[in-house]
Amino acid sequence: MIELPTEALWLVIAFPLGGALLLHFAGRWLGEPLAGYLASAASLAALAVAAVAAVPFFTGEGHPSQSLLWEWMPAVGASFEISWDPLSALMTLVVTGVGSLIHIYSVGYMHGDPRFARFFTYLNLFTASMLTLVLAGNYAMLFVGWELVGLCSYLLISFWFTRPSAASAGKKAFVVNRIGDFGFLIALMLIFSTFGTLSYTGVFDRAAQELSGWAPTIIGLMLAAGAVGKSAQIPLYVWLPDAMEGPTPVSALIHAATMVTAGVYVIARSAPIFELAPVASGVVAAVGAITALWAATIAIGQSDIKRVLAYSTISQLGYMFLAVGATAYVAGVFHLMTHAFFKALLFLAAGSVIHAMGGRQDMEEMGGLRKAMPVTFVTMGVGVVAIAGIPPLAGFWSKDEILSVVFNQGGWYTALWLIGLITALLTAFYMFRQFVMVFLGKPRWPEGVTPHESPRSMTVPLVILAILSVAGGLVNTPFRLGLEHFLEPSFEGVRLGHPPEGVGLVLVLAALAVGAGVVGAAMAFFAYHRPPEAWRRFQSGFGKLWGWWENAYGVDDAYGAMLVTPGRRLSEQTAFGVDMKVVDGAVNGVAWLVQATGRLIRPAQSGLVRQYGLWFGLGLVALLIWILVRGVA
Amino acid sequence: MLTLLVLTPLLGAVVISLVPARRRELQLPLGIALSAAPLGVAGAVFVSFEKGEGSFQMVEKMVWWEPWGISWHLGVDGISLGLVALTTLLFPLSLAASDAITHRRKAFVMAMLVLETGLIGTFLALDLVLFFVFFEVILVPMYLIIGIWGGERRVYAAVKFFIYTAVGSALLLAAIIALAVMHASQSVEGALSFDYLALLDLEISSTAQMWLFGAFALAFAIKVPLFPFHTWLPDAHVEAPTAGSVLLAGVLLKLGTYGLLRFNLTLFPEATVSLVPVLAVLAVVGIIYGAVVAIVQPDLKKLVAYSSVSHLGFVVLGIFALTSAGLQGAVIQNVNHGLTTGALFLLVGMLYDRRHTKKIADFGGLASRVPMMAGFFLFMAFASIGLPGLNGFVGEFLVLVGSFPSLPAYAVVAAFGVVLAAIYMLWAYQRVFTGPLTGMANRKLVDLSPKETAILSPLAALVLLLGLYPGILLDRTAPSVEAILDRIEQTTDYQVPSPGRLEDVFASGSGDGEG
Amino acid sequence: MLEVTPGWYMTLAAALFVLGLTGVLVRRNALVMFMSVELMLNAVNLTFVAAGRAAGVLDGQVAVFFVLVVAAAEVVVGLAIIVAIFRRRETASVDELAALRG
Amino acid sequence: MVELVIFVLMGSGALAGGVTVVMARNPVRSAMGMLGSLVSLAVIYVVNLAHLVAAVQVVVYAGAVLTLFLFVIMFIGVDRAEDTSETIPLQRKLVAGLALVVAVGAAVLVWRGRFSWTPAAAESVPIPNGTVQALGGELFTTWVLGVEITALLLTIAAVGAIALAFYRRSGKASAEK
Repeated sequence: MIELPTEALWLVIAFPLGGALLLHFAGRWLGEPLAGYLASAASLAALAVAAVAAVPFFTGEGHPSQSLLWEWMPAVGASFEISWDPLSALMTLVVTGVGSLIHIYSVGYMHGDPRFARFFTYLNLFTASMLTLVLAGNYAMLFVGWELVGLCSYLLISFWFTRPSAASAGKKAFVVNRIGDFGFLIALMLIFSTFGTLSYTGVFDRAAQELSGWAPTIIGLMLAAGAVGKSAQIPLYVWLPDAMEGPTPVSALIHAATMVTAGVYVIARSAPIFELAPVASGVVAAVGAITALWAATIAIGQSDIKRVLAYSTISQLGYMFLAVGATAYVAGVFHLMTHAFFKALLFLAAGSVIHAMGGRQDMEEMGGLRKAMPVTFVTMGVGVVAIAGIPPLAGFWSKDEILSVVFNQGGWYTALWLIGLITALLTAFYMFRQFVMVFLGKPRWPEGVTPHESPRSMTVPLVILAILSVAGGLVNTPFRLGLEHFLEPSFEGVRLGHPPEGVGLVLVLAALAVGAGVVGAAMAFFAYHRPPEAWRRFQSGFGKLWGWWENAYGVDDAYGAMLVTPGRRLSEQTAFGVDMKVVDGAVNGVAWLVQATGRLIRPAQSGLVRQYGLWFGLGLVALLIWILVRGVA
Repeated sequence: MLTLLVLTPLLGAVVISLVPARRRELQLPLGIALSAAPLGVAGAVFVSFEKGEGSFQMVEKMVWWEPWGISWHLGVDGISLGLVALTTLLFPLSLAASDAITHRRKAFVMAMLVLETGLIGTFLALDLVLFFVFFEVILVPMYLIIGIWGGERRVYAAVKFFIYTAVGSALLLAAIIALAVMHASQSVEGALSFDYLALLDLEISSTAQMWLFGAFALAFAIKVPLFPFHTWLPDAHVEAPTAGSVLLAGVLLKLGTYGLLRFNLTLFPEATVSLVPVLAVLAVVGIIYGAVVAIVQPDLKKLVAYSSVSHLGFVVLGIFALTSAGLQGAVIQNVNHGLTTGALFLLVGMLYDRRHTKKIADFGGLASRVPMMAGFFLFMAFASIGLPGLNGFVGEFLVLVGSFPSLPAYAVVAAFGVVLAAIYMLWAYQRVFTGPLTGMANRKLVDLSPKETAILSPLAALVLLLGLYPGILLDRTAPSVEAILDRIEQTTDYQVPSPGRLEDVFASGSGDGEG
Repeated sequence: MLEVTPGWYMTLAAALFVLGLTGVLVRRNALVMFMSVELMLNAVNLTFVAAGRAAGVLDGQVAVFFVLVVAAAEVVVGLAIIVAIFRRRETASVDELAALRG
Repeated sequence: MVELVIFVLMGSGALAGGVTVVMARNPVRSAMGMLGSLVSLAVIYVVNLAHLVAAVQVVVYAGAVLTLFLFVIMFIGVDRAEDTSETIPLQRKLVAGLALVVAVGAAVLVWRGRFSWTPAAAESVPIPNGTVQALGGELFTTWVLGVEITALLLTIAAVGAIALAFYRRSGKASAEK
């Protein structure tokens, strides 16, 4: 067995980065589909290196290690430094694994796009950035990856930039993320001024001694603020639904499987700090639970196939937040992984559907696609079952673990557990609703649309992801806590939340979770496996509530009215009122004053010599008198 | 070597003056070639600069006017090194981007070369009179560049620029003379001296320090420009030709921050320490205010100009953070801002040359017509926003993290400027480059020529290099910065904060419990 | 017997000076103004001579000599200017030469 | 006694000439008043032992300078009687005030004794005789540099006058209003 030294891990980042550079300069020349293959190869190469390097952790012989690439900003303890431990290994494998599949899928999906090569440039750049994020050995480098994935997200959301909605969605995503980053930056400042370094080892080793009082809570909350932005939690989730303007593989890769989970990763990574800040953890958990429920209800009311998935993503991320907030870091990361599988699967399947429908995304216009797209039908079915939390698929294991850990925390966490349980029901409902609306029933396709199964390059990744969605949960079952064991070195010294001890209680909890899923699924099936008129009647039964869900509670409009419009007005007032009139007015006012004085005394310059002479004489006499009165020595 | 560096551009101006006026085709290429010469010299200076040394290097001193203690005294340290390199780099590039100047081209090239001498001289001068002379020399060519080759309201802008800065200079001169007189009253021989190194040993009373600090700071604050002395800047930028804007933002503004760093901190340490809150407030207000005002600017150049106000606020905040990281951040942010904003002005200029408008509303969806230009613009916009991996981040991050221990509340507010930067830059990009292509004129745009690409590429490369490996500059800056801090610690009871419990940070810092 | 002290001469000079001053400020014919100036110069010359005699030195007379010469030069140039202006403007009135009015 | 008579006579002459200069509406009369004033002063110079100065006064001033004045007056037009009404507001009143202040001031200064030293002092000091020899000796020894400079000044004035005399309108002169 080859042992790969940590020093060689820069290769993991270098492959996709090199791919991005190559495609940036030579992409047009390479053309379609070579550019896509090269990009996929780069991603696969990174996966291969990461897999080899991760072997010691699987065999249980590995130890976390660091490798310094180069100094970046020594004054603030920032360097390019790779940290290799089970947590980053797992994240790397998920990112490169799912990422590679999505690369391959995109070769088919982006077929015929004039900016085919450019798309893969961005995709590769994203992979490199995400790997920078997860491999970082200190908060500064983490922030590099953190922001670069934001950049790639911006570039990819507004990939079809001629559509104004895409351009503005990209900007919105970046700006909203930046608001979260504001908190993150403050967290970095706090960490540096406490520890004098930003490196993980330096911070975590001394966290318990150096942090006291409210300091860890503040740091934790600020880190969480950043995470809330990136992971699209309340109140900063509004960018994610709009991000669906990007090509669907992007939605799958960035806005479901990897980038949005960065927030969860950061909180898990900072476990030693959150350990000291139960309040911050509680806030994270509460935000997660509320977001989960909030987004799930919105997802119910959506008819755009991708928007359902977008809100579903927000909701699932809420689960992860709930988990890490309840100190169930392993459960959170576990759900992160399984979610990456099934949500990528769902998005890619949705992409396949959109592809088949000629770009249409409205589920009202679909229906009966089962026959036309058998592979997509089956694989998406797997994904739906998985996310609904029905055993033995991946979603069940991770979601059940989260819920049971939260329940076991007791106290007010029980309320969060209840929210989680309701959300599980809603999740099953809206996912099955989508599934039924898209694939079952009678076709409601518009004229001229003839759906067909997608090409091989798209269906193969679907199948692989479906297999992972089925089997992925088995790495960490209550019977064999493989993942927890695997991640142990990363959470050394951190008290992890655990499920209840008694087997009976565990089973009851699991039964409740599964029951919620089944009930939700059944309700969706009965409500929607009927003609459209019937389901519309069903929807109108909710009264105003449905309208709110459809409108996502009008949060976008509220933000617009409360923040954007007043913000712009403030800016206008400042620019054209204060700056032009007051500040510049003062400057020009001084100039005007000088001019006015000049105008005032100008008549004295009459041009009449005799008058000047008189003034001269009078002045002279006045001076003389003054001298005489004062008396010159 | 430094004398050579200062005088090469001036020599170039003389050479250009000898070119017959009708050989127009020679003037610009020759100017570019001549301004490349100081770049070479600056490169040599950069290479031979000793890394670990915090004091002045390659010092040259010749007596100029003995009775008044004025000397031709030049030297370079980690603070001026980057700025000198930046200056020499931006001149050939901006001259190369001046094809659009057809009227009195010879005079233009000469003005540019004289300007270069002035700028390099200001950064290298170690004698206050010499410094002042160079500081003022700059005004004349810049006034001409704006006033002759500028836009419609060029005369207004040029006069405003000139008078505003001259007002500041007047006080500066008075303060410089006061220092020399103090030297005479304190030294044994009673001799006047304008030598920076000699003046460092002065013992100045607290009150006198306050006044002198104020005079110096006002002159430099106008140059920076620090809120609320900034209104000459948008006017000057909007009217100036491309090269003028590039140099104005790229180098001229740095004279202010350089002056604060070089003179205010070292000559008046006591006043510095007690006036930190004032300048930090102005800096932070400038950061937020500049950004807020930039958001709604209808003119692309004005937008970039206000973004400069915001970015230079970071520099000033870093300076008055009085920590190693803050000062290093200020120094490198100086250079960074020169690169990115210089490049942005070049791009706006290239756009203006094609469309003869700078109004954002006149553009739309350009990216599909001019992808290269859009790419460069976005790249520079992100550098300016402070995307990690690009240079802008390094400066901002150092400043923010460096100022937090001493000025926590200010640092937190300043950090919000980072959010605003994303808003104004990306919104501007969105309106200019994305969306459907609008208007007939925009449809006929041509993308960057190879020459234009060649002008922008070195800047882009440096943006990336400094973003990923700022050590190339920071290694040389750090010792000089430490020297300044040591001096402040020795002459006052100020202590550079060291990492510690947050309670201590908030208790010691002037922050008022921002949480 | 009344003695003529230098004070008498001074008084006379002062009277002449005031006369000249009035002339310069009141008359607007450039030529007359010039003559008034000469009058003032003569008044000063008188004080020089008288004071020099009283002090017993020749320096007063030397000064008068120089004043005379300078006055002559002034008259030469001044009159030339007046003629030049007259040729152009057809006037010798200083009030009409007010091109520098602010 | 003689001095007193001469002082009264010539002093009145000088004052009368001065008044004529200022008051006469015709410039030729002013010139004549000027002449009277100059000659009267020349006599007073003689009394004050300034012989050379008196001679120069008559020859240069009354002779050359005044002739020049008359030339110019003739050139410009003899009978241009000046309008004596004042156009500048307050000018006359202020001039009167100024003249009054100067006159009163001078009188006060003189008669408070600052300048009223008597010839009694002359007994200790030999009264200098302003003969050509005495003054010439003084001028060409102690004051020779001044003499040279004044010579230069005169030359320059002469050149300047000639240059002005040759003045031609250069095209449509721009100085025209």
